[in-house]
Amino acid sequence: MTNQTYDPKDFKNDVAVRWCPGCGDHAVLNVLHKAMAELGIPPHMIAVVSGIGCSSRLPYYMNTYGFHTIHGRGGAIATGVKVANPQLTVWQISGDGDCLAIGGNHFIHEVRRNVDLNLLLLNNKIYGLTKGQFSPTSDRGCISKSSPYGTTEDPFIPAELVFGARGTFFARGMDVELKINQEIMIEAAGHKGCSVVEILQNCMIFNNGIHNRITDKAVRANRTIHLVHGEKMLFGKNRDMGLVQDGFGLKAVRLDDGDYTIDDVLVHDAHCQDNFLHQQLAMMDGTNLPVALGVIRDVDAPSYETDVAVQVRKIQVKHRFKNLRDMILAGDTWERK
Amino acid sequence: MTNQTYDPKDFKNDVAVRWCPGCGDHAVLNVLHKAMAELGIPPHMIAVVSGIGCSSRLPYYMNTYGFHTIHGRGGAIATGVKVANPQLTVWQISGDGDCLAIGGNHFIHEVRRNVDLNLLLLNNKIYGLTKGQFSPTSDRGCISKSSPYGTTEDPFIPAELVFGARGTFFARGMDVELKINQEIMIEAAGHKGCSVVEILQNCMIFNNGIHNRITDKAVRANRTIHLVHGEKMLFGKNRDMGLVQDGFGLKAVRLDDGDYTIDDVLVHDAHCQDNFLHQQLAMMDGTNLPVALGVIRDVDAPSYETDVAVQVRKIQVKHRFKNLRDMILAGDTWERK
Amino acid sequence: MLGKTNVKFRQSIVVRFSGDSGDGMQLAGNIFSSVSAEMGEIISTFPDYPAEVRAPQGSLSGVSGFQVHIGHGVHTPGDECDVLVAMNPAALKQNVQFLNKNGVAIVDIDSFKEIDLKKAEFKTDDPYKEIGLKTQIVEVPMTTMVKAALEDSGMDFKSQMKCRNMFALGLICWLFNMPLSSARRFLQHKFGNKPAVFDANCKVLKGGYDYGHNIHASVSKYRIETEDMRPGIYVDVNGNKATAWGLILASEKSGRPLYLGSYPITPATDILHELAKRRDLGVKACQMEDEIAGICSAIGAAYAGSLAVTSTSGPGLSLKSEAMGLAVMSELPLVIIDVQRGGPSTGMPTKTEQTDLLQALYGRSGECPLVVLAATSPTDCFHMAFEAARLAIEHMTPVILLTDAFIANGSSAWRVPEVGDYPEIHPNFVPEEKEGSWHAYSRNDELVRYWSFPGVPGKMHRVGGLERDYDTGVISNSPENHQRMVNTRAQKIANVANHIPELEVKSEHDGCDTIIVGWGGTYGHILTAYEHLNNAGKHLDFAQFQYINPLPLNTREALSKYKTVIVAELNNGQFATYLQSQIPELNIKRINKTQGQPFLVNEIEEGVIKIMEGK
Amino acid sequence: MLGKTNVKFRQSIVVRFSGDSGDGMQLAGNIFSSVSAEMGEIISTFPDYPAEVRAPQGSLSGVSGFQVHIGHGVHTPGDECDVLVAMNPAALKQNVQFLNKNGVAIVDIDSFKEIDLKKAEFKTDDPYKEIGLKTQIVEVPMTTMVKAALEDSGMDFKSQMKCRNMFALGLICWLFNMPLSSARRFLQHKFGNKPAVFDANCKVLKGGYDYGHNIHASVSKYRIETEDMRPGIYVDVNGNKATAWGLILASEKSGRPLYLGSYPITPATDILHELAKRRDLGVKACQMEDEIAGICSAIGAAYAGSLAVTSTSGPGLSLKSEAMGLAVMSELPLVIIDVQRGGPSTGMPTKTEQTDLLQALYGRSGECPLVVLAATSPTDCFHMAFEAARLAIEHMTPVILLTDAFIANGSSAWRVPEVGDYPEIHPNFVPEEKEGSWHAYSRNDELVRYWSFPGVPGKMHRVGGLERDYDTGVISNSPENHQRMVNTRAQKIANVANHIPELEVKSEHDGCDTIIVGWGGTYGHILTAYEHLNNAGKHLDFAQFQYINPLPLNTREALSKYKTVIVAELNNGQFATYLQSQIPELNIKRINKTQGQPFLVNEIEEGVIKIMEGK
Ligand SMILES: Cc1ncc(C[n+]2csc(CCOP(=O)(O)OP(=O)(O)O)c2C)c(N)n1
Ligand SMILES: Cc1ncc(C[n+]2csc(CCOP(=O)(O)OP(=O)(O)O)c2C)c(N)n1
Ligand code: SF4
Ligand code: SF4
Ligand SMILES: [Mg+2]
Ligand SMILES: [Mg+2]
Repeated sequence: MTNQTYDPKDFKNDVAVRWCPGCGDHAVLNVLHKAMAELGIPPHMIAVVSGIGCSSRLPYYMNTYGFHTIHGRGGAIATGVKVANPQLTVWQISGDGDCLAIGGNHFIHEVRRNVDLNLLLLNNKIYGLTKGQFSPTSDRGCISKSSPYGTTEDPFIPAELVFGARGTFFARGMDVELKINQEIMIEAAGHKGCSVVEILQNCMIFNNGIHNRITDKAVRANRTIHLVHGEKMLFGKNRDMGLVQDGFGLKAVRLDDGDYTIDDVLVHDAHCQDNFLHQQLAMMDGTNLPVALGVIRDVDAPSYETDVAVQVRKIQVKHRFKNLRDMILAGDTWERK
Repeated sequence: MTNQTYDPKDFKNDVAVRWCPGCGDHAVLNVLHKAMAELGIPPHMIAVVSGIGCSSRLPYYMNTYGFHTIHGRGGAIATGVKVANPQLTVWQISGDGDCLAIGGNHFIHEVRRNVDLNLLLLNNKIYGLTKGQFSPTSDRGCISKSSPYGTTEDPFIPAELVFGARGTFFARGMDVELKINQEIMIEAAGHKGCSVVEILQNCMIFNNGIHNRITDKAVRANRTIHLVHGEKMLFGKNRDMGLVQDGFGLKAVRLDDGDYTIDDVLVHDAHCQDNFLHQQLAMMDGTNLPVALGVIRDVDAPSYETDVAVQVRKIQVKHRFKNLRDMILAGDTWERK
Repeated sequence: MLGKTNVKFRQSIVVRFSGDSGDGMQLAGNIFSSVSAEMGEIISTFPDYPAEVRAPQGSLSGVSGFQVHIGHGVHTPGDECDVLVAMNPAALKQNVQFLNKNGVAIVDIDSFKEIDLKKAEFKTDDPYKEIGLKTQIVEVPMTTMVKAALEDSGMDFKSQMKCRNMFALGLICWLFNMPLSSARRFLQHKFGNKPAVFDANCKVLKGGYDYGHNIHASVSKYRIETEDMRPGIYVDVNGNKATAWGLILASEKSGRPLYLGSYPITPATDILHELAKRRDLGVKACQMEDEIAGICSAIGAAYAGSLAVTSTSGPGLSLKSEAMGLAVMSELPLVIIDVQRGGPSTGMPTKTEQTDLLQALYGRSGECPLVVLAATSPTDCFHMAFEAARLAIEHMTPVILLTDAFIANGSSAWRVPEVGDYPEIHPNFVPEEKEGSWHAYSRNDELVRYWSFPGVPGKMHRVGGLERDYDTGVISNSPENHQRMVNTRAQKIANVANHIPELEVKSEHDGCDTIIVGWGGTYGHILTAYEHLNNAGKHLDFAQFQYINPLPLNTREALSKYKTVIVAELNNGQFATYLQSQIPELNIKRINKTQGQPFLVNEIEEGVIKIMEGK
Repeated sequence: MLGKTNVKFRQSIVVRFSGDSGDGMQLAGNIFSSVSAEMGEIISTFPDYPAEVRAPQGSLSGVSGFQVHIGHGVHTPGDECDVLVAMNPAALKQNVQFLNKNGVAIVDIDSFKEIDLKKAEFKTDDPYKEIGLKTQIVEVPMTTMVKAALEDSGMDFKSQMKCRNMFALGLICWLFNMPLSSARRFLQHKFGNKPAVFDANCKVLKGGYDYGHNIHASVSKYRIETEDMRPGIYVDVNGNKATAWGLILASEKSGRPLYLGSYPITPATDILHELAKRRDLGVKACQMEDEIAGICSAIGAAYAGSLAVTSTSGPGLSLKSEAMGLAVMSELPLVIIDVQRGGPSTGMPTKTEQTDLLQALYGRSGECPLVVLAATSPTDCFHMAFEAARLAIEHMTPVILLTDAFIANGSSAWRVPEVGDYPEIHPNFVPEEKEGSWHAYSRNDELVRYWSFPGVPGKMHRVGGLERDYDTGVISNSPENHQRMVNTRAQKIANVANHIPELEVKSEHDGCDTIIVGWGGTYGHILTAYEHLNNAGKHLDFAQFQYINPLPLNTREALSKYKTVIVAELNNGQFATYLQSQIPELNIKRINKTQGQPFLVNEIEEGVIKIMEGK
């Protein structure tokens, strides 16, 4: 598209960033600037669309086109942007409340239609902007301002819902994993279709430490696994653990105690159409199996806006009407002299 | 609850049924009357809630409490009914448009919360009441009034979305399978939680024959399988075919050509918490594997309205406030004499 | 702009049943005329038997017909029929000559197979074209439906098919609102001693009735004629199609691609249908998951540079309220079409009403002004849709266009506009001289924000729903700035008044002290009443509003000179409420009707006379 | 009903910074007073050093303080402070005595660990209780946040903590709307030669400011005092809590269990918070997936026999419009609370406005009337919430109660009602004598539908959004019936006027020809202005509306005798528009402000004087 090269600061502007110090959103923003520079798409070809929430303020901090819309509707609006002009690269920024509570319907439909969007879902398991109510990703029993005695509902697992809506791309990062985040943002942009990128994000104020069980430096290497397409599924500080098949499911094993060797370890295939293994990987929760980070699923499928555009072109070529009048005159008319 | 016994006509009323002759909804209604008689719950303890659509007119034909609400909102309204009075048996009636287009958000949330409802989803893959537009379950390429050149989007598979939303119960029937429908309605009512029952239904007028590929008498026995918990997964006119494990997935085999015996055939376990096999079963589409009918998944999980009620009771007992004044007086107050 | 429009209420209707001689058309026709007579209609019938007693089944010579004329002042069976039921191709071929050019042909499409066409001596596989049938055709799968209705009856196929006439009768009863109970009584009389046959006939009769109900079958009792004597090419359009076409012309005239985001809802869905077809003209019409996604995707498309539209009816307009607020705040062009229907809530979805006006004006949070327009006739839908798009694009604002079920479904002859009939539309792009100093909320002299969109180099900017600083376009919480922006948005809409035509007052006599005023789709009826009244010596003037917010600049001046302003509308007084609040000094009297039906001309006349006589 | 309400606008504010002597409180206080002075405030300061030069860290004797008094007419550093910043428990303990009983304590909660409490000689683990601190406490994790802000600075923990004072200062700057730029200039001055330290301080300063922004921290500059001299038990409530409590009392008085279906939105969320806590009183408050589910679940609960409520703010009210139509059509009791905020769209979410009135009145499709009420003060929220529930239940209708950010967050002393203060609420159950003849849409003499619900034997029935037959309750498309039902629903709401108090006109002098009129939360300000004006010889009367639709029966009579009716409201004239349309003969003048801020009393006074003097 262009052979200009870009620097992260080409995507930054001078609007003061208003997130709390230590909020996970800062790191995501910085990585996004870097990812965009690496992608090399000119800022004017990029539209960043968001709903409402702390996370949804991100477009203000981008030197691209930006639309800070209304709560939950970012998906539908981004769909309109992309269908209207498929040339654009469209990013959607959303929070767990914005995307999965009020925005749930647009979310499952944009995923189903496979609109070519890159959706960053900043999951802090809480409503930040409204100051601390539980969200649809809050764990059962979560005590929050609107659930002083604990919630009585199970959370969505974003990946699971994406699969349920026929998702073609799912990746997971966490605010503190800058490299992985950059990698998955770039992969997401490369994927033609609805790329859902969940980023586990810490809300310092209303849900501090909610992801600590896996993000803590002390345990992170053992409780997470960075999946890369075509590579062995290894993890642990010394990459001495791996995932192997276990009946219908998966098992984490040590490679240094003699029972298993590197040959037993599965190779990650993000491009496999069947989503069974992707689901298993995405559902690993850090208890017996490490939480999967990186691109978990990335498969080809027709994207909505392209198919619409192609259909329009085909029909237009077939009929060759110059304009409305031409079309009407091709039908049943009569003349008054 | 009662030891009175009921007859289907106790659940019928004399409102003239207004569906087209031959519409699949007629059969569903009749079976529902029978199922309710068999369940033996008195009509006044039953509320039937629907949205808008041909299918959503069903409550008018029930001699129970009935609420014909607005398009897509049946799920949220039914949730309110059940939370307000958990004693009631609440049925929700919905169409593929009502439930999965405009009602999609309420649908995934009622499933996630596991509200104890029985949801009949009448899937005719079309908007009936508005006279023939494609719906979110219409196949890619579907030509309809609003897609004269064919749609450019993949459909939801209701079961898949239910799994994505953490569903605890999913069953499938088809309008012409009266016995199976009655069985799954009764199982659905027995399940504590959100019981989603998809019924493949024929719209004579706007989508006639859409399910013929599997409902046709000539092929039905070979293209469908009736799953029953605890029983072998057998199908075919002479029940001479079965499902066996095949690596990570399933395979349909003949039992009469010597390669496989009845012992190889899997037994259906609807109650298994892990939903992996349920998903595989629910996704069988009649091409290589028969479409699954019957109760595919039915697992225990806490239900929302019960947990809310229990929590309320616990907190009330703990505080023993007689009324508002009592509660206020227990806090910080001062007196003016 | 408002020409002569004549709404003809059909005092009478002619129905013709036709089919094979074995199809029982005489019975169907007879029962229908008896039922009609019982309902108090005046009837005249004309049975039209085939010459041959046993002509081959399906042949032209075997066609049998029965014509019924019902209504007021009926003296003859009627020359042309308004509704033609044709049970097979032969019947259609033989009877098409009798069908009125605005009539409806109802055919059993199951009997239009190749072999049937052959029997009726058709040469091509397009029977309609072959016989020059251009009117509305309703294809009903009667055979299939009858079979389905009688599936459990134990009857064989042949016996089942004997009931087909009752399906047609049931459907006709639905169309003309005749109760089935009397039809049943006639059947009882005929088949009383054969309960199985009686039951089957009743079942099928009800099947036909319910079918009509389910597909919302209707025959308009109205014909709206816009008198346009200009030479040119004419075509018949209904209001929904005209709306769709007006938008397409606006897209051509503005150079902005047309995007529609919509969700089906009666009676607006045909706009979606028509625009979905118009991929042949490059239109992107997308059926979204709900009304909110419909408008939101349109807002996205507007943001990306399209002429963006969303179409709906009352309940859908409610759902779109919040997003309209976003469009107002982000100052994007957007056309919202509301085809009004009977409310509130699901109400009476197929009926007509003007009850969404106040919602259109006020149904949003905050001080949230936008442009509201209304179309007066099927053909005016074209014009006003164009106007809606013009104002949206040139003033960077959402525009609500109100039509209603009556004009949306009603049709009329319409002159296809010629090159030059309509003006160019000029998007308010950032002028070159502003490029350096421009920000996202910079405005021209009329306070219209400049439009730039993704894809344009060098104009990256952010918009949204939060309040902005007037001078810099960045988010602002300043009290004074908020007041300024609230006022600016209000003034921007007020300024639209400089770009719309003045209110046109029709007057037949000088010095009238009464004027009757309407808005939107009641135009034809009020015009006719106005003419009648003036002819009858009840002198009064008349004006119809197409531009509602802002009101035309001359409105106060035009109306305040009358001692009495009669506002006639199909609701409980919404425009009257609005007008009164805008021009308090008017002495407003009201003629209201909220019945899901258009006015009858005489209702308006009686209402006016009552008011004039001070009762 | 409308008692004496005094809105006190604080002409000045006292802020006290306190912490360990090493915490840099003097610097923070100094910079704050300098910045304030720069902004044109009059200031007076009072540094309060510890006696010991090096007292142990965290001990009582080591506490250092700095008090700043800013505002108009400031002469002293102030006796009590309105905002107390306490960096540790010792500082809190030492300074709590200076804190005004309506003030706010801001503490670094990270320094309230067991060991810190010990150092400050606390004996229990509830420090607030121990020192009798009853005011609002804002717990800020300052240490954590400072650490996070400086994570990449390369500074060690100790150096990081030296910046903690700047976090407090940043937060205070946010609270009092002071720009950071001047604070930064002072820092530049101080640390100009140590760029790393300067950067770190600036970062933390901004961190504190943004933190305030993100948590919507605010200190009310208002205190609303309802003068209630009756003996009794008093408690301090804000409007949102009072609203929640009023609903609970209505539930007790009606015997109908309370259900809330809601979705968080500023500034209404605290109603959800309070009702979620009230599981101890049996309340079922459910946070749903969105606003539509909020109202729809409430409609379901109403259908099932609850006192059902949904709470929201402007954009949420928009989303609920369609469902409100359903509640109107199915004639179910429902309370909809709209805490108005600055609009349109996302607008200014934390600010106050009265811009949802017309939406509340008209924002639905079809002829869709419902009851609209407005509360005038924090304590009146209790009363009007009770009224909303009473009217909803006794008249089987949705009721919208309008409050606003100002009264919702403002607090006031309130007398806890005693037994007998409030009446019983009587649900309109099917009377025994009607049991035989009853159908779902049967009504009493006031046209109120009878209420029966699932679980009641023998009363199975169907309701919904389609039009019903008046006489049988089954679906009907009949034109005459529709008109009858539209009129019935309108009359039912009009009948509510017989069950609400008359409009109360306050008058200090006979024969005034001007009246000032307001509605809802502007009561206190207008009342004060009215008193001032009358004292100043500008005689006029005053009335405040709590009941908006229907209007009190005496409204026309009460208002039409004035030559001028001044409507003062926080919008561009919505109540004026409504009132004008209802009573055209009024000569209405307007005082409007749409700035996201309450009136200033003098703005009203000036507005009135201008109008009275005919300018
Ligand atoms: C229609 C509407 N409803 C509710 C709100 C209030 N609201 C704003 S953001 C938000 C939730 C934010 O949570 P999330 O999306 O998780 O974002 P976060 O702040 O956690 O990044 C809510 C409820 C709103 N602005 N608009
Ligand atoms: C708010 C709203 N939007 C749209 C409609 C129009 N509408 C009524 S039913 C329906 C779809 C019906 O399809 P489905 O739910 O599949 O039911 P079916 O008729 O096929 O049984 C639509 C779009 C409506 N009544 N209300
Ligand atoms: S409140 Fe939470 S999510 Fe919002 S900016 Fe602060 S830390 Fe981030
Ligand atoms: S239109 Fe289709 S779904 Fe509706 S009643 Fe007729 S056959 Fe059934
Ligand atoms: Mg969040
Ligand atoms: Mg359907």
